[in-house]
Amino acid sequence: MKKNESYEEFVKGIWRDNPVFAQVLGMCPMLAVTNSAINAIAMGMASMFVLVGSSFLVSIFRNVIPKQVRISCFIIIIATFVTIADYTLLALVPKVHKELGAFIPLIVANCLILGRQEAFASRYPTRLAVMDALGMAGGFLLALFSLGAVREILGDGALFGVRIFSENFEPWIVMILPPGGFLTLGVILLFFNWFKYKKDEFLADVAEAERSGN
Amino acid sequence: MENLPWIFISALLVNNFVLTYFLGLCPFLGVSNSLETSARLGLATTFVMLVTAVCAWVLNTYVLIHAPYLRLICFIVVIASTVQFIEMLIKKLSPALFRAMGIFLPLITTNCAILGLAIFATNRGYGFVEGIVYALGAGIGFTLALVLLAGLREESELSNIPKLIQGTAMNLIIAGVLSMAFMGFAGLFSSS
Amino acid sequence: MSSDTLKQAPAPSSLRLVMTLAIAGLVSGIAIIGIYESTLPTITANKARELREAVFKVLPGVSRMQALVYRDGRIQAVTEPEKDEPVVYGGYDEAGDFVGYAMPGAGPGFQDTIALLYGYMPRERQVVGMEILESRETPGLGDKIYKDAEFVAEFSALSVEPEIVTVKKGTGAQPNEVDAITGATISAKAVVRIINETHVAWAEQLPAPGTEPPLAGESTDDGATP
Amino acid sequence: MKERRDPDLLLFHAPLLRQGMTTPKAMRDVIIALMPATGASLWFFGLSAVLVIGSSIAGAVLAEWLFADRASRGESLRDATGILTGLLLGLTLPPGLPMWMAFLGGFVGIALGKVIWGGLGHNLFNPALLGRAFLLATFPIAMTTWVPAGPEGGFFSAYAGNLALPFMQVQVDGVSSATPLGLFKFEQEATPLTGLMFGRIGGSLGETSGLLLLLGGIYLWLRRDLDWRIPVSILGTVIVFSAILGFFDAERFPTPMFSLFSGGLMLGAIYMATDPVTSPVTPRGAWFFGIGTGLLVMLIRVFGGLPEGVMYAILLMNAATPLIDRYTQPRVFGHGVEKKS
Amino acid sequence: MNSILVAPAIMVGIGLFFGTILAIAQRFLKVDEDPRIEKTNELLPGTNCGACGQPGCLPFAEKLVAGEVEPSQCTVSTADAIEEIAEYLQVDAGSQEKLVARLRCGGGRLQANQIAEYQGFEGCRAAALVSGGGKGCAWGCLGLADCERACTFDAIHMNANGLPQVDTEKCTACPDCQAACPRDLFELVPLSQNLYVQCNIPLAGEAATQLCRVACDACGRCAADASPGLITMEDNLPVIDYSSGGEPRPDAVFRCPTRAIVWLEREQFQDQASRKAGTA
Amino acid sequence: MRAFRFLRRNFEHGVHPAHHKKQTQDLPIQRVPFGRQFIMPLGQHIGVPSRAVVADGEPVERGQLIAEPGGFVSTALHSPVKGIVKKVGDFRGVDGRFAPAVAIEADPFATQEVDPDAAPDWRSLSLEAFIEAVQMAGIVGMGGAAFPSHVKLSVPDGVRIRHLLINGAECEPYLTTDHRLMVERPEALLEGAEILRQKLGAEETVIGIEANKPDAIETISRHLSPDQPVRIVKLKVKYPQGAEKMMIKSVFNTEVPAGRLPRDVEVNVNNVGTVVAIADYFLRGMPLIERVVTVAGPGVTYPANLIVPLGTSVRDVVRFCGGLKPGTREIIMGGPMMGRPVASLDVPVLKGCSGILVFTEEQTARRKEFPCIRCGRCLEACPYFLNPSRLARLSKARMFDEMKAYNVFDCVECGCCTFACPSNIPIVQLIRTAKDDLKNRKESDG
Repeated sequence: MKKNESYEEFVKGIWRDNPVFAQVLGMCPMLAVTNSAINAIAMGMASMFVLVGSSFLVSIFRNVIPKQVRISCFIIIIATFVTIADYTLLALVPKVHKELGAFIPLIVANCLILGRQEAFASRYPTRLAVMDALGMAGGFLLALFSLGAVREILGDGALFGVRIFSENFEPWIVMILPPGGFLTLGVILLFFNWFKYKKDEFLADVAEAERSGN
Repeated sequence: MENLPWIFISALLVNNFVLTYFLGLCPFLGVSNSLETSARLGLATTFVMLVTAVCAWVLNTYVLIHAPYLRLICFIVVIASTVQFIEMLIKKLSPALFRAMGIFLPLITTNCAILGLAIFATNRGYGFVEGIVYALGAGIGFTLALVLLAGLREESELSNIPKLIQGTAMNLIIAGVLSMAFMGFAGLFSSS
Repeated sequence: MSSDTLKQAPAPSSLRLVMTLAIAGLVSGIAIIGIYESTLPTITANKARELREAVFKVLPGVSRMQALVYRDGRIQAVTEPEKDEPVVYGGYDEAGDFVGYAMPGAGPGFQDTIALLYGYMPRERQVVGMEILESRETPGLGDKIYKDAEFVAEFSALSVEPEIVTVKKGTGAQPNEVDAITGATISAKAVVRIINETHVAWAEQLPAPGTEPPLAGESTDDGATP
Repeated sequence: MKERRDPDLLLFHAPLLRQGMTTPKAMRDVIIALMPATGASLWFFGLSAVLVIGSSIAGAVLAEWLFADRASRGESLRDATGILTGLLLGLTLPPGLPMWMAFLGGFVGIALGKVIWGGLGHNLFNPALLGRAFLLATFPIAMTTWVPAGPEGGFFSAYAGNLALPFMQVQVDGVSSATPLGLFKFEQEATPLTGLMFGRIGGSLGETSGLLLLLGGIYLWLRRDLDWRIPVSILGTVIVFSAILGFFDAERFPTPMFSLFSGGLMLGAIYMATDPVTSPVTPRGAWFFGIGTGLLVMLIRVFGGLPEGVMYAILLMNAATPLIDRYTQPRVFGHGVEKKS
Repeated sequence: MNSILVAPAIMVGIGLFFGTILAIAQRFLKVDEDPRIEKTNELLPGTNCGACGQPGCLPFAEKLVAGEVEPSQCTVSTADAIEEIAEYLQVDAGSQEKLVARLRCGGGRLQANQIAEYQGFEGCRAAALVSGGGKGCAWGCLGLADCERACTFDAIHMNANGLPQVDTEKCTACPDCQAACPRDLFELVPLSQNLYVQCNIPLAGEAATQLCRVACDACGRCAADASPGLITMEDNLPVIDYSSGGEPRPDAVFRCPTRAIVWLEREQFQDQASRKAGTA
Repeated sequence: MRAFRFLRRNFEHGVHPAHHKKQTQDLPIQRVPFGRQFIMPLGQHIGVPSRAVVADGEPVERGQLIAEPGGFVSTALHSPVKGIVKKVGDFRGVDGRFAPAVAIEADPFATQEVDPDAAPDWRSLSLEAFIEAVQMAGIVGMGGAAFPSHVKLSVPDGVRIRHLLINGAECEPYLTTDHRLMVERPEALLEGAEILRQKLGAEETVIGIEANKPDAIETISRHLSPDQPVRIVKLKVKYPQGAEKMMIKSVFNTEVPAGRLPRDVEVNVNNVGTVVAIADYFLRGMPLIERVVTVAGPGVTYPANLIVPLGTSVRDVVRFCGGLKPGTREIIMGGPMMGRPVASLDVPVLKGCSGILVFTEEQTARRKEFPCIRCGRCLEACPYFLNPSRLARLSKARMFDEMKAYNVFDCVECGCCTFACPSNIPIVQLIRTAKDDLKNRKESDG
């Protein structure tokens, strides 16, 4: 039972309540760093580290922190984790860090992370909070990766820097430019909507069939 | 100092915070359904940006030389406090304005445009005046993008946009087109 | 569970609020300083290596370097330049003899600021190499300023007298002429302009050829020579 | 006389008379007006012009057909707007562009510029320019590779670039040239005015002959299919702006006539900016729109990084159109009139 | 070592500094606002539909806190949500019978006569302006879905017969459809009232049945048979008075020669739809 | 300046529909024979419906009062025929609704004459009594709106009327009733005008006539005596020249402020038909019981200008004109720009009905709707300088409240926008829908 519950929390973040596709949160890093798959993954991992870490802490101290200053405390906790991630990346993979540039510190301002603290971690026990954070961050990573992959494949003819088309492939440069980010995400959301719409239609058909069957 | 016009134009048009740096997208996509609200939010954000630029400069000059690693956390705390202060001020002075902004006032805190401004200005080593000009350009650029999008969205309410596209998908595509149009400003005043 | 959180009406005292924040700040301060201290050596080493690689690239035949700044009316070697202080790097060969300067420059490009480093040999009054450190130029066009080997090669022996000029592709004949990139003229011109400006800014400050400061120990060169 | 059964009466709200002009007719007029310029592009670029314009029309029409719902599939094709978009886009493309790119441009222009907004009349950006902006951002090199007028092998030969395989790179032709604007901006080299007016210059298919474009504009004006305020204000602003700049430094800045006839200004001002759907509906708004476009064109051309800015200027003003419309409502009859005492 | 001390010191310093400023600001800039209003507003559905008679959810929350309205007057909320609000505000939830919108017309395409063909904008109000939209009955439903478009809750859908079918579960008894209907055919009726007159024609006899097969021809049989006072004829239409004490029975429906009076369990026009399916 | 005033004798915007007046403009007015049944709706005018004063079965004389005014903005009704009141009850009216009306069965053997001695002596009447007499004669604006004339004549204290403006523009296509009246009864027109001018104390009478009716201008000029302060103004042919405020703008170059009346710029405007009706009542004793109607359009066999007793059904009128041609699709009461299509041939001719137009497939087939492309033609057509394009789009999106900011209530529904629209969007209908909705909600709120 218990296990099921935490599994639920995990799964909902990945698909049904996907932070990007369904809730439209965390758009800024989403678009800014997804011009290549590797950057997207690095950003996703960093966000995951921050989200899980801060959810864990916030959940532990949820009864200690006074309501009035909870936001400030959340921000301090998040900023600490972000700084840690920032320096770790700088030390370990300076190249990626340079590409991501100022967007690592900007994880602090990702509404997804603060939103999860406020909406979930500060209300639920640690275990659920961590599962939720993992799910949400996983969903975020998934979204980042899919966007990054699409943009890199079309914009550069490569994935993770490996060419996948013939030498003569003409790259779609717009894809790695800012407009490409907006357009690609818009089109992906469109597909997401279409998918949901088809599913709803299907469910409605099933319900209709059941009703008429009775 | 002769770089000031370029800094301003660059932040305003060429490197518009929203359309090329993707900063401040949450309010950009959230509030831009009404022209009036978005204009107000834009101005509020510009104001907060100016305050932020001053704070960032003070912090950089007097505090962070001793501890550069505290940059991020100092910025965020100072900005959050400032915004909260302004929020209280608005609530006291104009409840109507407060109501119109709704939940988006506290969201200015998590508006990455604000934090981004502080970080970029620091990275580029802008001084006090440059920082202010940069903030002004960025803030007005943010407002411009917001107002343009709001106008387009209000107008598109009268269009029969297919149900599937309505909402965020459409807003993103409009933003993409705007971003594409802003590409025309590339190189503005940099060659002269 | 939501109803009992709703009912906790009494507001905690201001002191408690401030104290909570202070404690959170304290803890986070400690955490941050911890990570900073533990990653600092690696980061510093990374940066130094990067810089050295760039300097060696733009100044052929150089194997040692030191930072030079203009202080008290003359160029002198320093171990660590101050914040916001303009700096150039002196490059020295195996024997410790001065070869040239690696000069950082920055300025507005097509899209955003371009930062670059170029090698300059005062004796020959020539630019001998150029490397773009940072740019957001348009992929496929503007990024040719560092992706196009032909263009980068233009800077391997370039006279700065009277100044570097950009000319239409395929027409550069004079030693001070650079062939522009088709379709990315602005970016190419920006690179040239940055070099010119940097050159002018330093022209008065650099000492006469032959009087460059000698290599001052190996302190800035952490482990360059085995 | 025996009373017959009453006829089935129709109830339709007054007024019951119509002027006779219909939207599809207006669209067809624009296509007719573009015919001289299209003809000129065929004259100058031969088969290449056919291939490029044909592909962009095909892309536009395919998108229109593909995304229309079953009920209105025929309708949206019949009103000729898809063809018009494709034709306009085709005229703004370089003659040596691969066909697949032109096709993609037409497709994207209609898909992003029209279909997702709900079809004709609902879009807020000019679809043809959107398609071109997309192409320019996507394939900057191919889109700025200009060839001199007239392929070497005569009328029935095409540039090698046209025939590149889908998604593959362009085989760049041996000779490339620059547009008059590019020449002026980067080489300080002015093209003589006669060349600008009659063609025989590097540039996109439709912009080579300013005079023929003007001719079509006059036709549209005579047919009252065009809001004359927009072209007049755009061209006027450009003239005034260049004259002022020329007053300060005649060497550095282009002459008014050069500004007027170079690049896509004529094409843009007469056919693109006047797209009724994406330009202000109020008469006062049209002036603002035109002046804004003219200023942006000159801003980008003179101070910007790009040699040409007509497309961006119009797209930017398209974005501002809802705001312009909102703040330029005409004074309503009887409002603001003091009562006579 | 020095830097290790600097960091926490700065952090604590900043924390103290801004904490103090905000604490002071809190004192001087505090706006006296009942925090319960905000909380209550959060508990409300946030649809701003106006079914409660207030211009939106926030004003409703203000009135709730002031005790001027009862939580159950928000007809959109679920029972649980209302319970929660009541518990939070420590007030009685109040009882409100579930109301649904009913259409006072049963004359769809199959029943009502058409005298002319309407062309123009698809909308009831628009059609009503053009000589009554071509429908013979000047009081009946025009069937052009103004109510469907007006409904915020997606509770109204036009059925194949051109009549609006109200989903009783989704219907929150907000007045949107009433305002939208140009013929003023919607009534908000308690769901528990089963007997319902589905006609609005003030004509009697053949004049009425000429216009529509299911028109009330004012024969008065339903009134005659019902318990005294329950059904009375007013302006050629039966009026059902549920407060009269007499028990409404489905018998009235069978006595009606035109089926203008119906017995509703849930949605309207369900039998019609199924009957059509059966006959067609 | 004065020399150039003729250049400004015009209002701005407007449209130029083909006038289609050839069909009937030279046909003399004929009298339609009396039919069997007459239906007199009690609400034929703008304002409060009249109150019936007769009962079922009561015999009535031609010209006898059958309904008295129901309030100030209301007029009397008179029996158009000698006969018997068959029923006072609900009958279908022009708007498709059922409304209270008096049905009268004509006496087939009556001579149907009006007693000429019933005319009151207008010279001896005080202004109040004169106005009441106009009300009791049932006279309303005959141009189409049917606004009770006595209300227009009741000028509050302190307001002066300088100009009496007689509207002979008849800018609606097809219609020729005013035209024929001016040609055939210029004396009556001038007599009525003189009565009104004297009673109102106006300095001059101005008759505004569109330039496409030279014979009317010529006839009236011929009947003018030099001592009469009457001026004829030739107006540009343009729709809606006959709209009150537009005509004032054309003739006096004055804009009537929004929400105000012509009297606020010292003008009183009356239609030609109204003025003739005044003359008929005060000189010949005939209240408003019949009117001139143009029957025209491609679907009618013999187009005509007819004197039709009120209450006659469209069926009877059309039958007199030789019936409908096959392919008839649409019958309009009034002009093609502002008239109403009728749902049934049984609706009666009312006081405000200036024409019965019959259209066939050919006219009705050309109205296929396209999406709005915001070409702005409607803005350049709207004589009120509204933004019909935006109003229509807002109305389609059901954003009625937003339409107030775009002055939806200033729209007079003249139809110029819809006429000019290349996309055939029923703009006027959309605007009216919104107005209707807004008014409806205001009422239910209040």
